Amino acid sequence: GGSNDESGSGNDGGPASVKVVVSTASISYAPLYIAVKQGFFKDQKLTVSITTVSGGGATVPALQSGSAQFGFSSVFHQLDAVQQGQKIVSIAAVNTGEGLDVVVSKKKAAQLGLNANSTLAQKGQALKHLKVGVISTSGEPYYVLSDLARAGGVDPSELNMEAVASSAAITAMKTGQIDAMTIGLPVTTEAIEQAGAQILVSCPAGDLPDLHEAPTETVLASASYVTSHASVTSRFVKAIGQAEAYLKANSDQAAETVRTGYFAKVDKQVFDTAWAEIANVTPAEPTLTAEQLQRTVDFVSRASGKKVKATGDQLLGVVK
Amino acid sequence: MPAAGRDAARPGTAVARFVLLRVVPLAIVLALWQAVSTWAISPVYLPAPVSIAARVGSWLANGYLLHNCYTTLEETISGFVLGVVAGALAGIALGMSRWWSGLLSPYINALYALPKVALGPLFILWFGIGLSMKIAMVGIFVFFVVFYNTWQGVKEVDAKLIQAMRLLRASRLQMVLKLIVPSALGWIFVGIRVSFPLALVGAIVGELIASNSGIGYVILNAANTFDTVGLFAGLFAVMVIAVVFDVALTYVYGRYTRRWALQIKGVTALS
Amino acid sequence: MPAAGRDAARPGTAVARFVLLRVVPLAIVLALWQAVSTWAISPVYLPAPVSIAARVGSWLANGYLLHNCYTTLEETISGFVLGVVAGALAGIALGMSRWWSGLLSPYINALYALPKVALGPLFILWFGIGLSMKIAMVGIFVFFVVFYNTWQGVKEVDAKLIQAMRLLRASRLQMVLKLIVPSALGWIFVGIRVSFPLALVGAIVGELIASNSGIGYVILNAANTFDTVGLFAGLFAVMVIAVVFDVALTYVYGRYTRRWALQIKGVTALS
Amino acid sequence: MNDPTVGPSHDGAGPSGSAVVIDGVSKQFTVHGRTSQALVDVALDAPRGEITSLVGPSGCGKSTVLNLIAGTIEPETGSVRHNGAPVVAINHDVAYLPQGDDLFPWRTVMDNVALPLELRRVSRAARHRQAREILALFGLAGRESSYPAQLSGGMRKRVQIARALLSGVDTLLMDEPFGALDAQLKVRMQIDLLERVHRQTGNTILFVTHDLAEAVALGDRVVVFSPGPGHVIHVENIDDLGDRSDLLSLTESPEFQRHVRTLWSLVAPELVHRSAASGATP
Amino acid sequence: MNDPTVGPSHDGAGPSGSAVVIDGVSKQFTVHGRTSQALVDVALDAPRGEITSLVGPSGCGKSTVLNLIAGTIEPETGSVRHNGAPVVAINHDVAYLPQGDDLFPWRTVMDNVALPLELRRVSRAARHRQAREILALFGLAGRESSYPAQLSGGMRKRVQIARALLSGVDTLLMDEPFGALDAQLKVRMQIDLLERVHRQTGNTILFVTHDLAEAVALGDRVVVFSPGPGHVIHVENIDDLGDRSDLLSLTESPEFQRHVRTLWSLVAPELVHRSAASGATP
Ligand SMILES: Nc1ncnc2c1ncn2[C@@H]1O[C@H](COP(=O)(O)OP(=O)(O)OP(=O)(O)O)[C@@H](O)[C@H]1O
Ligand SMILES: Nc1ncnc2c1ncn2[C@@H]1O[C@H](COP(=O)(O)OP(=O)(O)OP(=O)(O)O)[C@@H](O)[C@H]1O
Ligand SMILES: [Mg+2]
Ligand SMILES: [Mg+2]
Repeated sequence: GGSNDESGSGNDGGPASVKVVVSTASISYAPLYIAVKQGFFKDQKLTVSITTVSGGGATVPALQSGSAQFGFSSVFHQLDAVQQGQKIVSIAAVNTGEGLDVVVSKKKAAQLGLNANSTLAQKGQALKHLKVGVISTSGEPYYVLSDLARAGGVDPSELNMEAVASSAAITAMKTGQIDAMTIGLPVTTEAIEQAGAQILVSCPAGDLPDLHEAPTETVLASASYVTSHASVTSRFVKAIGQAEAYLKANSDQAAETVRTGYFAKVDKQVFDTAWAEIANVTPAEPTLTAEQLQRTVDFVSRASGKKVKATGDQLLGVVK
Repeated sequence: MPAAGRDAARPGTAVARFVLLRVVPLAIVLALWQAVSTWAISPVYLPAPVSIAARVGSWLANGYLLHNCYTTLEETISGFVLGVVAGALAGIALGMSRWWSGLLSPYINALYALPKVALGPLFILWFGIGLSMKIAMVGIFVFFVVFYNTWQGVKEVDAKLIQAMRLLRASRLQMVLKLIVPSALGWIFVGIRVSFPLALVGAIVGELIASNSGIGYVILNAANTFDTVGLFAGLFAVMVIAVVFDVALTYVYGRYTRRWALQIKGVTALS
Repeated sequence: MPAAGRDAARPGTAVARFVLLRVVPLAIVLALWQAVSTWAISPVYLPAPVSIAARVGSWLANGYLLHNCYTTLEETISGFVLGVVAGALAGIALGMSRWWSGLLSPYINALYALPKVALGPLFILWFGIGLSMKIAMVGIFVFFVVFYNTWQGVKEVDAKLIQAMRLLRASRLQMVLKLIVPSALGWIFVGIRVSFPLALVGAIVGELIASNSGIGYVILNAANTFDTVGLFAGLFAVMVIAVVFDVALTYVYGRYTRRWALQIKGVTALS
Repeated sequence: MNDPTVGPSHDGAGPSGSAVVIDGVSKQFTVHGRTSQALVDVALDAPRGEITSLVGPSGCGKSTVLNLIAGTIEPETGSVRHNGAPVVAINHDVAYLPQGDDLFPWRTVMDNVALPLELRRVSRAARHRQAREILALFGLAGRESSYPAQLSGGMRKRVQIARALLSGVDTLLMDEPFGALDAQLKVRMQIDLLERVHRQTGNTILFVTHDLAEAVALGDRVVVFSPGPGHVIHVENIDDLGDRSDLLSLTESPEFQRHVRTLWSLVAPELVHRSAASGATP
Repeated sequence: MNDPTVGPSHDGAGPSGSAVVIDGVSKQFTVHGRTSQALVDVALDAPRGEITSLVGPSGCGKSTVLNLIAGTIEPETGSVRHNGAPVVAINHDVAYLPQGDDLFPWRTVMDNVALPLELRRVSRAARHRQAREILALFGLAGRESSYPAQLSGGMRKRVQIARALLSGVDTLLMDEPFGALDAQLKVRMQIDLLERVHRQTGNTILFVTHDLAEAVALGDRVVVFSPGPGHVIHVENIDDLGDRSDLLSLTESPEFQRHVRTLWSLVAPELVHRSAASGATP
């Protein structure tokens, strides 16, 4: 594996190069892309290279083995890892509030009598009759769906989920293999555009109150790295903070930067729709607290119906 | 002075052999593994055999494992049979016709090289997300390996025997049934042997594209929640299926060939 | 009445043959494809060859394709060489020793059946996210196929020739170099042939696990941004690499074997 | 297979004339880009219903001639005709017993011998009966279920001969059929060949041998080849031996010994002085 | 390989005694679970530096005896000793020319013949010189770069013999070495075997033949096998022929013809009346 000392030189505030892994190429990670494109990392004398890995399952070992120093992934993954005894910490908030949408095919929605005025309970009840495409039938999408199901008085064990690869989800919906999906942005947006879907529940819009102010996507690092490379870590977080501030201040410009730099092939309209949602859940500054993280933990224990053996404290990495 | 009989079939010898060759090494491997996962590698990445065994036990008890194995086996076996038959037929056909093989071989090669994982959407479009999609995926994984092995096997058929058959006015079908298949059997055998584990992989890839049960589904779910023990329990199930099949296949093939090749082989084997 | 010479090497014939066998069928395939993607299947799933060609052209022009091909090729070739050498050596070793093969074969089979896609986290842990991880992935994909083919090839070495070598007091090394390798070459060849496309797939799977360049990265990115044309342009690059390699390999192997087997083969080939 | 535009009548030899006519045939092989001439301007005539022996030193092209008749190779120049039609592809109308081993290793002796019948879809019972009969005749009774690898060299050759004899065609090409057999068996099988295959069925037989006495004893004519490159130097007509059925006394007749002596003088001039004293092990 | 606890002195035959001693050997083969007896209670003695011919009907176990001496198979009972030591595994101290084809198809004629030298790490130049010399002697000059598939049957056999002769060991086992050769070549090679291999080097040779005259002409003793199951019925000592170097006049001597007649009477009693008149094609 790699070595933690690759960037050791930067610990005195000098230049350092860091590897960053993202668990998927998602608009959720806009602050990272902005920080690169706007030179915020360069300002901090950091050279950043980005590697896409396959999901949160690959992010943790990449950090653990020292192959990468920082990872953009979901708190839900971190929570799973920490419960398994991994010393992985969140050092910056990237999304606060859930970034997932649940979309449903218009045809099915009409059949079930769902419309813009339907209540959360009605929507939750509808899940009983929907085959929902998810990346995985456990973890984050499951939490969201089961939270929604509970709101509708449906037992989560009655959920009818189908695990589909994100690249295959649109096709699956188009061909009627699934009725609904909850997959990261901009896939759901694309589904609305292409596969005749409509929003059932938009977490970014705050439809699931439980997740309000709960961090969902964060910057992860191994606990040991954070302590041994405090300077690099704090400069990295600072750059992310600048990016988030920039995003809040100049949303349109930021959108254009991210789109042309990283999502050029995505339909502009789709991108813009997704962007609006992401902008909603991107915090103005990256600071995290144990209480915030505890909210996520509480949400998970509620949604999964299981006692979570970790606390917000354990998830938090203290950046000086 | 009679030379000592090689491998005399005394009772007891077989048991001793089994213990020596199977039980002891397995015990050593498991002990080493247990040690490594206890002291060297975090169990998050390589869980101890004891915990995997416990998980397998509990999953067997609650039916979770068998249920999902059944799904995967159904996909695997259907696709495997399809792929083997199609691959062997195509291999024979192309092996027998230089014209067709000249024409088709680059296309077949190109299709073979396509990373199937990347074709998820097309597969769903054509085969849906259900059983048939996984069968197609398995079939494609199997087809090419069996095809290439069979093709080469046909090319290696002894020219003298081809000549004998042709002089005897063998029809094309007779040629295939009475010469090519028996002669290329070693090649087809390896094609089958190599492709069965690929068939399992194919089923799992299919399940990663879309599924709500199966070993791939089990593995995916476990991987997504950092449940490494569960992941390895799923992998263990795959391994068991593969090894059981391999042992059975090798046994059957060995019995068949031993009938006509035993004496000369036994005499001059390399070991 | 002299019988017509088969395949006379007149000038012009070769060109006509090439046009007939390669250009015409390719044109037909492309035309059909264009028609299908224009009228039958939405280009979102199966983009037209014209648009793929345009994309390949622009990506070639801006260096994007070559850059990423280079990455993938580097991973593929390193891992491939490693896997072929290791697989052939292991196949020879196990083929020559009934004891070792009896001992190890179930473990090898079990390892082979592991779905490597599911082992991403372990691979990252052991090999990082860089080049060595992909090389390992490629090597493992290649190893098993070459191994099983070589193993069987060793088993099929003519017993009469083994006997001749042993009587001549051949050392084990001489046995390998002068009998087993040349005799099992057809098997090793198929192992190599079947495993090169798998090597590419392995590199791409490795890149799907973690990457910032390579064809797998191109494909992943395209898939993530719903850029089907880009996806197919990436797949096209994979195909081209595979076909070029296959043609070269088949040519070289054919030339080698033709030296000693031509006459009898030409005489009695099936076609 | 047969060229329909060329009927047997164009052959120059009537139906009771020549079964095989080879004319002006040259054959070369290319080895490493260098061509070597195997046959040059070979002419040969095998009358229907007769036995033609081919003799000549090793490498002079005897097997090549049989291959040409069987259609497994093609000449560069000249024509090869069988039953009036040019041979342009595999010749299904001959039974060919090649010099080397061509048994099917995965088939039992029975299934090897019965193969020609099996391919003609003769019923299992009938083909097994025929095969069993011929195997018994060849001293292989009781070995029906052995595989070729379990037989001795001479046994394998006998199985091969038995298979050729069940081909059901009227022309037999045999390349050193009895070379691997012991003296006793050889005589038995020679007699059998003459009786069963030749006299009873009127088959045309071309056979290669390096045993000059055998060539005379069995042949109606002996074609002598010379190497470098292979060509025919002499055709010895054997028409003065009378009844051949007693092969053993045949060899003692002065005509027989004269023929053998002639052949010896052609193939091995330096050894000819002793050909009178021995030379015959039919 | 050789049992170190059993020196040559325990053998009962001195160094100039027997090279090969077979005693009380039985061998059976299992075919489909049924065992068939190939040899029963065979005893045989091949004196050092002499030629022992083995004759007998096809399937009587001649090749099996050679295989036992070469150590490629093992007897059920009895002992096989070579140079004083029991043969318990592959016997590296014999050169074995098996009945069938065992050339390496991917090696040229040159590389096939030079293989024994190559394995002993003789320099390329030296081994090519030796191989070239023996190939020329066998009439294969100019065919060094051919592959086996490009040779005639007799040529392949000659290559095989040439390879065996370069083995560099003192005991040769030859299974019907000259069976596939024409009369002229056969005599030349027989003379060569006697001269170069036997008389000059003092090698021990065991060779199988179905040509009784050849057995007498070349052998110092002829061991006659009978089938069902294979056993030795007679050993004919050939010690009254005087100088063998003129093989041709040898066959005319009355002693020679008497020996041949004796053998004929043993292997083919019903054919014996003619063995005096012919029977010799050395
Ligand atoms: N396939 C081939 N490729 C190259 N040369 C060949 C081939 N077949 C035969 N020859 C050559 O043609 C010549 C004649 O060979 P052929 O087998 O006809 O001889 P033959 O008379 O049958 O000899 P023998 O008595 O030894 O069997 C030889 O020089 C041989 O090397
Ligand atoms: N590997 C084997 N498996 C079974 N039976 C065998 C095997 N090898 C030889 N035999 C049997 O042993 C007997 C003797 O065979 P062997 O080859 O020694 O005969 P031979 O005297 O050399 O005959 P030939 O003159 O025909 O070569 C035969 O009945 C044969 O079928
Ligand atoms: Mg020949
Ligand atoms: Mg024999």
